Amino acid sequence: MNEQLDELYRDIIMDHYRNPRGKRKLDKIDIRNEGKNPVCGDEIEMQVELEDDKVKDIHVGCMGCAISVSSGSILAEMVKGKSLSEVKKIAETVKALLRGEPVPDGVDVGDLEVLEGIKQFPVRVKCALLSWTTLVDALESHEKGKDVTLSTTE
Amino acid sequence: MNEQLDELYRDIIMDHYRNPRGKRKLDKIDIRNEGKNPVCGDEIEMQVELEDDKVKDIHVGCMGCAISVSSGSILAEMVKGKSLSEVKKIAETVKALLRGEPVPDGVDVGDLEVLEGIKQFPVRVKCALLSWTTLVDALESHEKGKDVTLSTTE
Amino acid sequence: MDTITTSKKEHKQLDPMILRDDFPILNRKINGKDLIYLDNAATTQKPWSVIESLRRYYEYQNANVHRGLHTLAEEATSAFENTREKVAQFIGGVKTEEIIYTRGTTEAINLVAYSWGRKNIKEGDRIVLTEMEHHANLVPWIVLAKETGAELRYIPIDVDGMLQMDNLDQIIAPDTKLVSVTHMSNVLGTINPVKELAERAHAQGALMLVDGAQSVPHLQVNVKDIDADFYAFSAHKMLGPTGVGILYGKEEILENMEPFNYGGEMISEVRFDHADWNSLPWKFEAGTPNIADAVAFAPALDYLNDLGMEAVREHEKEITAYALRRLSELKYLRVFGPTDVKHRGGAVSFIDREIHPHDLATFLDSRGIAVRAGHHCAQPLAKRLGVVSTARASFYIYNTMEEVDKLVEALKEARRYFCNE
Amino acid sequence: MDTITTSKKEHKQLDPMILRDDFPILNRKINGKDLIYLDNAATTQKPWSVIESLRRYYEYQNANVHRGLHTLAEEATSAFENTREKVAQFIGGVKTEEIIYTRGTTEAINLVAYSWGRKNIKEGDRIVLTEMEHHANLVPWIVLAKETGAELRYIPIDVDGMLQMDNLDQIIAPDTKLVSVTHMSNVLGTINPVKELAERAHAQGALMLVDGAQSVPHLQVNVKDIDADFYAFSAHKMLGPTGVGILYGKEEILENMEPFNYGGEMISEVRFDHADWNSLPWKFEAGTPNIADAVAFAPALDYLNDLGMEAVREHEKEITAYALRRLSELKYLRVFGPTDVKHRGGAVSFIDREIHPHDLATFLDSRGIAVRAGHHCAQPLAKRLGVVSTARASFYIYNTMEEVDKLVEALKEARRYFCNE
Ligand SMILES: Cc1ncc(COP(=O)(O)O)c(C=O)c1O
Ligand SMILES: Cc1ncc(COP(=O)(O)O)c(C=O)c1O
Repeated sequence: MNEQLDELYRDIIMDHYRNPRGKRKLDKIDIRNEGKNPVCGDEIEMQVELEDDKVKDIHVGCMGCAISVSSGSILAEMVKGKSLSEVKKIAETVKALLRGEPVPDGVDVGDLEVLEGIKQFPVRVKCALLSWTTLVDALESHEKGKDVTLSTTE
Repeated sequence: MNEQLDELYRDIIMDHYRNPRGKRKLDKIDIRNEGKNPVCGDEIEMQVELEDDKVKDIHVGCMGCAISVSSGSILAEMVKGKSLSEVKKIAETVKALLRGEPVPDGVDVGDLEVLEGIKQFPVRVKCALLSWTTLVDALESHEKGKDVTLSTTE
Repeated sequence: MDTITTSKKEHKQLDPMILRDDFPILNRKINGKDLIYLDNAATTQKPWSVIESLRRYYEYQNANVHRGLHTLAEEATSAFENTREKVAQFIGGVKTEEIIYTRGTTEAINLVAYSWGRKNIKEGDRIVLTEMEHHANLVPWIVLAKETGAELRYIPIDVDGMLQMDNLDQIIAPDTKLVSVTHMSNVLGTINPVKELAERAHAQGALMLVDGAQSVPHLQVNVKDIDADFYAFSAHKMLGPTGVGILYGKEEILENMEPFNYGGEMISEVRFDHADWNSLPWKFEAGTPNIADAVAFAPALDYLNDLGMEAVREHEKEITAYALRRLSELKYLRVFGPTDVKHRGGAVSFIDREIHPHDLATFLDSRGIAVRAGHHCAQPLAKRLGVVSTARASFYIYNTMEEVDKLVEALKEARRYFCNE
Repeated sequence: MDTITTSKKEHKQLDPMILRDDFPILNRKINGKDLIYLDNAATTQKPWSVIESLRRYYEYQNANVHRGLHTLAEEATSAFENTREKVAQFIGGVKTEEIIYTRGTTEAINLVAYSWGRKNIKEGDRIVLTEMEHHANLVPWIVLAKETGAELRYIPIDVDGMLQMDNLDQIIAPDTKLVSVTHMSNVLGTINPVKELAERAHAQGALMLVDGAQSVPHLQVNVKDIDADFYAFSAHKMLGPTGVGILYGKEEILENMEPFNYGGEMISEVRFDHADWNSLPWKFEAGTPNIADAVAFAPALDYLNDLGMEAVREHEKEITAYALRRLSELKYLRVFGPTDVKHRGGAVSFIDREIHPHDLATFLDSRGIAVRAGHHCAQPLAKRLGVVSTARASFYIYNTMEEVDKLVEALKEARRYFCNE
């Protein structure tokens, strides 16, 4: 059983967990959003600075388990310079990986692959998705000119 | 099984069912009450003429099964000339017979005995009790100077 | 399952004699006689697979659902949600968000009356029911109408026990906010034109609730085709365990409703002075649900799916037609409901003009035959029919023509017993 | 049952090693390890007798209750009502009229909030709760307070997780209409002085509701001695099936309450425009109840009666004291709740200062150990404790000291795994 557990808590995950990226709060904030996983109590605060509709900088403040924190940290690392549609595609890839489905074409899976081990632990999938849902919601609402203040996964 | 059934539907019961006593409505009515068995839909209408706090005459109009009709008919036959406390005692006897418990002292069981076969059919016990409850309620309320308009057994 | 043989018409037929083996209770003796269970409209019997599923759940998987991070809790949750998906498929392929677990049809309708009704029904609004409703689809609206000052209107029935559809525009008038109708009567057997009624309701801006307690077990039901806004039914009337019911509701309507019961599971966040709701369907499922029975509802659905609901319906038409014909031979009986089985299901109510239904039921029981006698939780209908109570035989997949014959024989015997004939 | 040995003190003791044989699920392997089930506050496991009772019910007796004139219906009704009598005895010998079947504690409390609360709570009235309530005894009152303009007040807890009883007169003040308090906390384990609180409530003319979800399974409870007006609990937390709960209410209070759900069984007469209610307890039991599970609750009560609730409590004190001692050896843990087992039951919540409770729970599960992690449906309490979630081990009759040792070992291992210690 340690093997399965080790698949979940791979070294890269634990590294992101211990040293999460995107910790620094931003000075210029174009979008703010919060995410919550009501079942777990995981909470995330997100700040985005935009440049030409692309993510210029991002802050991810996550109170949660190793999975949600590291997933948020990977997100912070990956989305800089990406547009809404690119972020959506990555989020789709994360979902596909977590469900063991084929990933969409044209995405550089990169660090995301480490999230694959989570699919053995269905309850934890939501933890991994929290940051992605929060960001996609924020970008989508911003594009439509609407406010968003809270996203949830359950 | 016919034996058990025959215990329930004894000849005397069937006779009371086919020719219920107390059918005639009264001219002088001192107490009126209705009884309902909501589970079965049995309905009873009762009229009592009093003389010195005793039942002088009684009308029992019962829409119901063989058990409730015959029990009402037996009641009509038995209570004439009886006081509230005597009626109560008979009603207690009916209950005891229906539950297979020892009957109170000093009651002439008489025709009541035929009700004993009902105890094998717990659901039908309520049918047999309906008329008795309706009468006791009526007499008790009358004694206390209160109105009663509906009694139920379930 | 080997209970199905394909007929020439490429149309599955079911053989009750074979599938009876799947129902252990049918081996019981009642008063020394073989049990003939004709009280299926009250509740049906359960196949081995359902009983076994309960045992298996408690022996291998039992845990509380949703919030668990351990294996048992995950397994229990996935089994619990798996049934929800099967239910969503069974009634026409709706979303799982639209499937809410309740205790039964009664609670499902009460949920709508509390959460939707108390918000949307105002003084002067009209609620349209029919004269043949079960108390479950009657009393919640009587109480709501009293509370709000809304008006209740009843679509009348004709002599055959079918809805009178000719004056409908007078009844489903512009002020109507809800039309709530049973899909199949538990007393008359009548199958109502709920699709047409839904159309009429929607034309007036009203919502349509269908009480499917008697229909989902016996017909192929597609709630999307009917275009019902709410649809309610009970597991225990379709081979499943007691304590589980389903409320289907259209997603956008459920989204806009307040919760019903409040507590764990149904919240997303609680502070000392405020609470936010969870998403659908959990918003409506407060507290620990009836997990084991929800899990054991799945094999009941599998069983019906394997038979095919068309075959279930065909068998029921056949046995009901036969029963109606045999009962009509007994001239002292009055049989209620439509005579054409196209328009009805297998609940057959009747009275013997001389023997009270309770005496009849007791007599039949002495012959091992279980029928129900009473008002069948539809007192106003009974009054409408001019009776206090009726006897009712109601059929399901395991009932045979032979059992109908035995019923008829026993009814004749009852005449000899009670009327010296 | 041979699970009981009489000790010198003429005081029954239970031996978990022997009675484990009665619980088939305890033979399960989880991730290759023996299951160590420490999630009993969420739901308990079921003995053979309960599982068998379900099977027997469906194989021999299944029928709808109350209205049946046939043998099966009579048998089902009598089994269903038999449990009600056992429950009435179990909580101190109350009347069966005072025992209402619900789906669980949550529905029981909602019933009070709807039927009693909406009639009796007005603007400016006060409802008193505590800071340690489960959402089931929190959200219904938050919503009611919002609807009516009533005020909610919370009895605070001290650092040990005990209620602060010193300022009580300020809190349970004259405007108070209801004091609603958990008998035992599902997070802290705290046993609250509900008898004293009931006295204070009554002195102000308020009613007292006790949430007994965690107490009835673990303590000898006498609702008459407590003088509770309402008392709610769940069968599934005390060896019984899911889907059954109990609301005890004083007869005269229940008599004066409106029904909750409306439909069959709960009426005495229905006309098209009016309905009258059935007598207690059926007035509150609309529709087909969860018959099979109510029937199968009886052997659960028998099982606990055979053990003796004092022996159950003794075992729990012992194992909880041992667990508290062993956990206190792990300096990186913070353990919540009273330290003296006189004041607490066997729900032990804790956090590892470095490992998130969810990661801890997942790790423990890999060792076959089932604990719960989260807010345990008491978010405001979690916030009050300054945490988002905790891990919780909760014990019951079949848990052993050895299992506590294994938990402690696994917690140490988790440290090595997550923190490279
Ligand atoms: C203290 C307390 N109250 C209420 C409940 C709710 O019980 P149920 O989910 O069975 O309705 C629970 C259990 O979850 C509990 O621990
Ligand atoms: C037409 C109809 N509606 C509603 C109900 C109520 O269902 P339940 O008792 O399962 O809540 C029944 C069954 O009794 C019924 O036949």
